[in-house]
Amino acid sequence: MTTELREAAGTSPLRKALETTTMELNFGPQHPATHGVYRAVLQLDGERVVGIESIIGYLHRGIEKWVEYRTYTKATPIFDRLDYVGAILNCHGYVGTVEKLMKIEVPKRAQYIRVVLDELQRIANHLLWLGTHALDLGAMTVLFYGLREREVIMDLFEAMVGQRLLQNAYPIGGVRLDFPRGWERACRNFMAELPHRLDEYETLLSSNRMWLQRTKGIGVISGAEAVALGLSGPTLRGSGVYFDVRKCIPYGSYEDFDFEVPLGENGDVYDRYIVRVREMRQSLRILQQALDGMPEGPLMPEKLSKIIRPPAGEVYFSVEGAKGQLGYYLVSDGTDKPWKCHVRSPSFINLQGLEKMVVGGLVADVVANIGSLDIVLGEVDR
Amino acid sequence: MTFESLMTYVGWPLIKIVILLGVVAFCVAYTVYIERRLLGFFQSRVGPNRVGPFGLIQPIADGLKLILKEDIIPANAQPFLFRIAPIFAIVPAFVGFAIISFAPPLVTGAGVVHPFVVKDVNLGILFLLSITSLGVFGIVLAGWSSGSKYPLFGSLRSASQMLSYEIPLTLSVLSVILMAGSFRLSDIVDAQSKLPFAIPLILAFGVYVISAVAETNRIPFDLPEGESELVGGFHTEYSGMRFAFYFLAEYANVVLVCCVATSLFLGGYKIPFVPYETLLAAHPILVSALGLAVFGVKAVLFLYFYIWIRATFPRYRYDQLLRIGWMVLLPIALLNLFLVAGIKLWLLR
Amino acid sequence: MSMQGLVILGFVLFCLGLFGVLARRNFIVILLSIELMFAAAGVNFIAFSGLWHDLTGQVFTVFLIAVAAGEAAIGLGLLIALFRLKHSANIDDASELKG
Amino acid sequence: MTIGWILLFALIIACALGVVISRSPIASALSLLVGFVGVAILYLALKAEFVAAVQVLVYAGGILVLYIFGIMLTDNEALRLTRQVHFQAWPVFLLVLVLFLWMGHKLYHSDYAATPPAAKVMVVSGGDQAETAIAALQAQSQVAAGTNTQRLASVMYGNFLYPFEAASVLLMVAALGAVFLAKKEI
Repeated sequence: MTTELREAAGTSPLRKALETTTMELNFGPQHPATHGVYRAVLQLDGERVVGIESIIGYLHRGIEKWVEYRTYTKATPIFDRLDYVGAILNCHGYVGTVEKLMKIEVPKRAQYIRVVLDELQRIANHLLWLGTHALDLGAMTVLFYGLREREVIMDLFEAMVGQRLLQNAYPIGGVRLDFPRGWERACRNFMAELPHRLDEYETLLSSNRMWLQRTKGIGVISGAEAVALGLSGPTLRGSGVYFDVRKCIPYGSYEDFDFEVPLGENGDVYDRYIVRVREMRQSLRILQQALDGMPEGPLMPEKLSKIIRPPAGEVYFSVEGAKGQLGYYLVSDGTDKPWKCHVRSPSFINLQGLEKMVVGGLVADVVANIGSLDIVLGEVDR
Repeated sequence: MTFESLMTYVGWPLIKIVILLGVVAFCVAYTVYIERRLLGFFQSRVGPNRVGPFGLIQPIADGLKLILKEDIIPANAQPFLFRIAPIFAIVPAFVGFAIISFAPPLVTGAGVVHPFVVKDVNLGILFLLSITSLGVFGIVLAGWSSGSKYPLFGSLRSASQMLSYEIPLTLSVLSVILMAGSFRLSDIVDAQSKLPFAIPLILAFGVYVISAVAETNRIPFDLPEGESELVGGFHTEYSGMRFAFYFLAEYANVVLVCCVATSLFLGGYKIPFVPYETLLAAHPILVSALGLAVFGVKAVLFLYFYIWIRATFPRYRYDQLLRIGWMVLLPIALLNLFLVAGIKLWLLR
Repeated sequence: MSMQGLVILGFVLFCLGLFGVLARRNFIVILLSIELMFAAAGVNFIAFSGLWHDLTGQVFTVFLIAVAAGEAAIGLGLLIALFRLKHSANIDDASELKG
Repeated sequence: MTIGWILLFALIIACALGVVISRSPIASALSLLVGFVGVAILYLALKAEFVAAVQVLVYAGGILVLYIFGIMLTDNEALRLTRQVHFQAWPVFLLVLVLFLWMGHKLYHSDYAATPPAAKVMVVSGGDQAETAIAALQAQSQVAAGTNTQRLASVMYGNFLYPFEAASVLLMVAALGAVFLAKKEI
């Protein structure tokens, strides 16, 4: 059929009549690939996605409000429940904010210990993400391999702070305890082991044609779009934008360490995947330097009152969370309870990118995209 | 009608069918066990090991659990179709075993031959293909009658997948038939006494393996039930014994595919490098027993390969899957068929 | 079995198919009824092929199946086109040429 | 063995009835499926194994799945609620009944089944050599020895090569036509 005829047909009522209706598919809230109680209402034309509406709030616990009724110290553990696979980073964000509000100088050794735990947590988060993302795309084994390595990190956490998942690792001002005996050796063993394990995963995935077909060119989001949507973390860096809070707004001695920020090229699912895998290797580099250059000194500042009562004022502080820029905004009225707390949770904001990524793709790509965003619903809903 | 003719036409086939059904059901149940166990080892975990020694009673426990579970029929379902759909899935999967020769025929004293097959049909392979092509009904009906979107999606995908991959599968089997010059499975096995067809027909074997994985809906082609996308695919709404039927049908198909691959490509019960006659001279029972063992080993090796694939690969996307079927496998299978026909016509006259 | 029985069977199938084609409204059921008529022809072909020990009947049955496959493909294409236009598989809705 | 035949006939006719009179199209399709399997068994009993296998493989495994697809794609509530039988059902029924009775009468009184036409000519002309004539005809039609399938193949690719190729062209055209009809952008 000639082009003119086709164009004429495009506007005719006949053409309208021939168009099939779209189908509405509820993706979640109970769905194995949504990583929690997230619900997406998909508009499908056959297998193609023409629209997506995200519906969140199934895990809303009112954490930001809850904090207003707790003292600064008592509020610390609840933030572990935001992103429960990267709990230490949440904790660091919150105590860092209070420290900034009170202008507390955290001792150098405490800062280094925090860096060690933070990076371990980042690796643990990325390992779990890698496993679940691969499982979403059907590669089951990677999940169990990832969990195996994550288990070691959990044991390290347990030995260090007594908890595995929701550690409540840092008090305001520093860290509670030094490394226990033998901890550093165990940690170094793990660090020596992990690069080989990562190579293993990359053999299974990065060089696998099926994996490449499922991830390359899927869910593309350009750097400009990503910035406009406020994405951050590996999701943003996958689109080739150089932004890492650790580099751009350094905190907690990160300026001492020499590491690279891995960047993607196309902004597709594969780039977001490869950025995270490379990030794990960079985290190992940071760990190595932190352990090697561990300064001596106290763990808590000299003079810190038992009751935290920051001066009135407001403060914003952000850390590079496992999912992106994790920011805390605190308003203090001079009492021992925060007047207002707001969390800029990276999962929530990254989720905005989903529509750009999935519309025009296929249903199966929705799964790949949700996986590549690395959302945790505890953090999306707060 | 005398007792003997009654036995010949009704009795013995019935006994054979009952024995075969029992053995196949047992094998299928333990295939699940082997798969879970092997996956456990592949994935640095243990797998089921609590029920009985090494978890060996696990399949029975699972079966009991599934029997005792409530049989839920969704409100939107079409109850009659929903109830009978599993039958359409499981019957073809089990009927296919009827034509497979598991061991060389046992020759007893007076020249009486007892073949190790329910019925050695002269159109064996064609019969098998036509019977297994009916399995798609169970899936389509399940998706349709559940009255829910995910099963519908799964069944539509599954039906197009199975219809697409039946073509390369049949074409690859056709080249075997060309080489052997017969549809009968025992003839095909006999034609491989010198060399298993997997070596000269390597292309056909490859196509067969890939299409067979697709036909049985397993990773990397497990889209119909791709759990991360379609929750459970066509059997999302099923529970209890009816779910178990689908589960059993899937694994029966896997075992069937292993047995067929063994017969068609791996030389069936033929023992490599040992001529049949020498063994027959030694002892007739020995021949059959060894043949059975060899068949079992080959089938289990193929099964192992299957599970290995499952532990290694991610899942294809729907359109990629169909593209592979039509754009890659079909041309290869056709090319292979032409090659084999040419060789058969010009070289092996 | 006698030839009589087979021919009568074929004829019964044909009549049922004819009835279905003329009396049903659903387009798909009409196609299915046509398949019944094909099957009737097939039964006759095979029966006479057996009677006369001539394989031509069987060859024609194979052709018949091929024709039925073609008919199914085209029929379903028409069905989809009809459904797109009328949102119905009811054959009575395709009445635009009535004037 | 007569009981078996009667059962088979009854099954096929019952399924055919089910196709025509059942309310839901999917029940029609399923009943046709069982009917086709019955017809395949009939073919097997008439020693046409290959055709039986093709019947199941192509009809039951292929065409019917397509029909069920069609039913699934075009199902809606309105369709289920409308009367499934046309207003012209009764006249049609009478017409078909008349046709059935008339043809049945004709069939019952004809002697088509006795001998092949060619042999019949010989019988008429040659008298008592009918037996040998039939035997010769049978021998002639069985071109090659061997199984039914092998003989069928030699007939199909010998005498009927061109029709066979024509059938494949027909299938190709049908496939193209179906794609054209069903495509969204015309």
